[in-house]
Amino acid sequence: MEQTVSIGTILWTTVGVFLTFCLFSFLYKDNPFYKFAEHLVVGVSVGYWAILLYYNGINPNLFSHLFVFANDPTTGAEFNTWTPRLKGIHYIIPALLGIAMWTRFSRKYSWISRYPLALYLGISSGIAIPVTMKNNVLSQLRGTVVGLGFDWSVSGFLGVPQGIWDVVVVVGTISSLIYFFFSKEHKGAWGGTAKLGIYTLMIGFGATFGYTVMARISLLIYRIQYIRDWWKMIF
Amino acid sequence: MKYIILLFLTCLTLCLSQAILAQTASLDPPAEAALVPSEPPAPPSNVRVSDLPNDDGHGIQVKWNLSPDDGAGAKSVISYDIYRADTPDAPDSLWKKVGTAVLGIKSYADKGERDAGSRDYLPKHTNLYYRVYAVGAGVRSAAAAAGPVQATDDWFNDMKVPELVFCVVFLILTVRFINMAKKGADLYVRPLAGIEAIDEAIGRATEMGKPILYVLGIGTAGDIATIASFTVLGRVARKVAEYQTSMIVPCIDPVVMTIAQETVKTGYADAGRPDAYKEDSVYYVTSQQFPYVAAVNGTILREKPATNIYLGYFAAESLLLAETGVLAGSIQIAGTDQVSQLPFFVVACDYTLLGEELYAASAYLGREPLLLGTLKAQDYLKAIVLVCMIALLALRVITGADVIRKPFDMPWW
Amino acid sequence: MTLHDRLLALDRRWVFGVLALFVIIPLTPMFSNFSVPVTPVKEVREIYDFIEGLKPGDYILLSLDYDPGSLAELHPVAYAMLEQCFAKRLKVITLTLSQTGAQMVEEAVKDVADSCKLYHGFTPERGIDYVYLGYKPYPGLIILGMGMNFRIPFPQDYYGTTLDSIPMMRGIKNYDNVKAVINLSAGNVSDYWVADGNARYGVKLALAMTGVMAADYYPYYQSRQIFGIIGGMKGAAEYESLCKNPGTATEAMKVQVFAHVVIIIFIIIGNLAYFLGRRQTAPTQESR
Amino acid sequence: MKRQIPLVLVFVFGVLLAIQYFVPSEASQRGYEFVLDWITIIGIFAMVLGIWSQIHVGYNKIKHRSEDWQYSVVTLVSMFAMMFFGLSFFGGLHGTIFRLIYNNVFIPIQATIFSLLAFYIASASYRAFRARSAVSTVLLVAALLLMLRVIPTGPLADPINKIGNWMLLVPNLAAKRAILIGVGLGGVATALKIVLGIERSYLGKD
Repeated sequence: MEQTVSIGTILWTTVGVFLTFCLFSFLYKDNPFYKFAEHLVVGVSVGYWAILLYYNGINPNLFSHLFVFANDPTTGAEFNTWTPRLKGIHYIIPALLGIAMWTRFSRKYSWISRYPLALYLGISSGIAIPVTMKNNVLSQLRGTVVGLGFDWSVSGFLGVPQGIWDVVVVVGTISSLIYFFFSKEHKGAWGGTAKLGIYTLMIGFGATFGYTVMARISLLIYRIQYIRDWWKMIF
Repeated sequence: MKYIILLFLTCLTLCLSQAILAQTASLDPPAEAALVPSEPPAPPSNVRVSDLPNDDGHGIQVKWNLSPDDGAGAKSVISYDIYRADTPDAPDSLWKKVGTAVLGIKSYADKGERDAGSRDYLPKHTNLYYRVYAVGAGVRSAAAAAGPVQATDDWFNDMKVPELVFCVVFLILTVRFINMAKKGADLYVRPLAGIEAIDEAIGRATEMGKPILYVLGIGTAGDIATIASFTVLGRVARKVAEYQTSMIVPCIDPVVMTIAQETVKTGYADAGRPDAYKEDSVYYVTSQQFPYVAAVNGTILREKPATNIYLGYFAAESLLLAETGVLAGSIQIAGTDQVSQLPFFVVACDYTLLGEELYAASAYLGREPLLLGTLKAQDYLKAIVLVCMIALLALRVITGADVIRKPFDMPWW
Repeated sequence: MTLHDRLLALDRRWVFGVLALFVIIPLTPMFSNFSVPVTPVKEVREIYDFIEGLKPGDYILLSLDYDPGSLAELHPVAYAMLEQCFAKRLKVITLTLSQTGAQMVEEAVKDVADSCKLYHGFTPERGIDYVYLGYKPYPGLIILGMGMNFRIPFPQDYYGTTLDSIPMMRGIKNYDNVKAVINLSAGNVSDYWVADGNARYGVKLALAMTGVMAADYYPYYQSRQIFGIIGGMKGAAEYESLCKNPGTATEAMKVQVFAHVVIIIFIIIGNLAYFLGRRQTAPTQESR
Repeated sequence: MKRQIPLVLVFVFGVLLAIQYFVPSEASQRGYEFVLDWITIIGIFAMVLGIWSQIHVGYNKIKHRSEDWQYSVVTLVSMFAMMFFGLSFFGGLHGTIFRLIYNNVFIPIQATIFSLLAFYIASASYRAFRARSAVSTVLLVAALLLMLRVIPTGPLADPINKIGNWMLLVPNLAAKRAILIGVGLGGVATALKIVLGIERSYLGKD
């Protein structure tokens, strides 16, 4: 089947493939091609991020509160009329906080930037306290009891009842938690349990590692197919 | 609404097909499976409405008794449709469908929106009326309208009692141990290899005359793992300044960069060498994960740092960074709260701080009594969690599933 | 420098090179006829055997609930299974509960039906051998509704034909009339099938899902709530091999197998070198 | 003024937001959403600092002609080019050139860096999976068994598959849970240290 591809598409795809090779060359050693691709992508990504923040960040989060937006009659696209909107006047506060960040350009007033930073950390930490307690501690505690079936009639791995394995999960969790205690030295029975904990952790880590290999190889396959498609497009 | 139209269409098409089938009855056997619009199921009874608890005042709880036809029989209920209106005797067109519950369900939480402009707006402090339909195969019947009811605010979410209890206990423990530490009580903590390695690693960098690379991960300054990394960074910067070596801190987020700059500057000042701090040593790279990795990998290979420290929130870049570090011959110390990335750090780095150890690192490095106090509080709460876990397991094993499951099925959890 | 010293200090570029070679070569046209043996595991074979054990004219329901994002892992299963069903002359009811999947599934079903001409000498006809019901939102409600009657959630098929005017759907009321439901999914729809389809209506259920999800659903297999499970690319390749119908999953798995073998061999070489070296020198310092 | 007020702000806002979690009322919800916007907006304004940092580092390299200074030109030029083509005059986020660069430079590079992991996972396995001690042997064996699942091993396939699933569902689950609980406690402790002002190095000295 004959496919017509525009010269522009070929050129742009070739750029992509060229950059792909530049990056793969890093596996051999650091070289000018890699350096070029690396610095290029850093520049492009900063530029992209800045533009994205302008359209999808500052417009909806700040300007839409402070100013009146209108719809372009022909395209329907929203645009800023720069007319102040009194209802959102309280958004002056974050705007001032944001501008306070810029005092870092001055040596004399840079301490003002500590106000927004302090708020940033204070707010994030305050939010995190109950949420982390719930998601990490309580939900996991709940999971050990409710998430597992404790079904004694179903035979699981090695013909052992599934319920036994569920108990093993809890025992593994407990011994791994014991490994994390800071106040007590790993000695005697305590140390033995901690040892069991570290083995549990290591089996878990090994399993995750081995399990992930396939997903990582898939990434490479996709890349090679990308190059192969380009090859087919050109020749 | 879509659903009702759908059911209506079902009726219509079935009637039509019935008619067509009747004409060709001699050819085809009667379609016994066809859906015959039968009598409607009996309506649900005793519809009760109340303010939805623990919400922002824009929700109503609707409850009803199941229709006698719920579950079985030719005219079984399939679902219940819930409608809302401002007056009990409003014409059908003014009843707004707010939700659907499948058969066997006896309640529905009508969670409305706050903003008056939105489609699902549910006004606060206004009389509302509800009607519940039992929907059968294309037919339905309604219970009498229930109401009036008003939605109101709540000032405490009693579903969150467990979190509150744990947080308060933790706070009390922390304050208690901090006070103990202030009074000079000796708080023992066992040595952690990964943290002792940080000291050695800084010394090694001094001997080699090479910098230390400190990566704060790819989280924002709001992620707790990043915040924990800041606390370690301050102490590392102080040691770096004391040893008169240099450090590189590439950042993925401008706010992270700003905080890191202040932290490093403070570390240098604490060490009494504020002039040695160079502004460009803590810099912003880019906010995107993989371009960031490309740049940091390049830096690792070109600067060949003596030590790489990766602490914070990490995703797929964990192995990309750590393997490049091995190639550069750096000593590597890593720590993250991300369970899925720990295996890669464990495999590729010399020392790994597993999960909680990352948060303990600053206390270990600083050895300040206040910090050790929080560490002790952490241990005590861990012990409480452990005891809970063992107790729950024992209860579960001894008494069987149902007894223990009950309290856990409470909305609390 | 002895052999094991050299191996211990092996430049990682050798690892990279060998891996690259063994990933690229199987993808070249020269190797398109070459295949690696795939040994299907029990939970995949059980699904295959079940379908093979059905009689021509039996009904089966395929719920293809994945979106284009998971196409790579689940399309191969869908293709192989549909073809197997058509070849067995089963009556296949297909539908999707994934919003973005409606068109993709339609194309897949048509595709397989058309290709049957080539391999099996007949074309399954829409309405006689298979039916595609399309997409409807609220998976939980749909699954419950179908337990009463397919016509409740799906009065018409994807093309707007009422079910009663579709020849193969006459007299087919609900799950009681189908031998099994196979759910291919990349999201939480499987939960609904297990909880609503299996637990409430006792549907005979099997799942095919992405590799990441599969591990979480094994407990259902152990408790026999589902009679089989196909996980990820590997499961897909196994299913293809059972059907003797190698497709994209088999090709990808070929590469995966090569890559895994390379990595495992390197690990073995590394350990051999380490033990040879340790016999001669004192044990090295341990590090984690 | 320079240190005390920020500490008070951290404390007051930290406590307020921790309490907010338990208060479902409308005022509390609205306050929460407003304050979340602060964080976003501070982050956006800080982007200027980030770009300035890029320019500053790049400019210094070019000015001093330090090693590889040419590449800093690449970074700065591509950064400004991207911003230029992203102006609303060119169609903003949907501008043709902007999209072309994004799709053919940014995306392929991103995907390629990600795919390097395939190589790194291989080299890491080769170097690190050695049976040096009991612990590292356990790690090695677990990883090997999971990798072996992919390989056709004939009659061994079924048992290997079963062991693999067992490892994922029993020890792996236990390990994950323990780490998550530990991380939770450590996270709460760290957040508490910030709110209570025990950790304050980010506020600078003086």
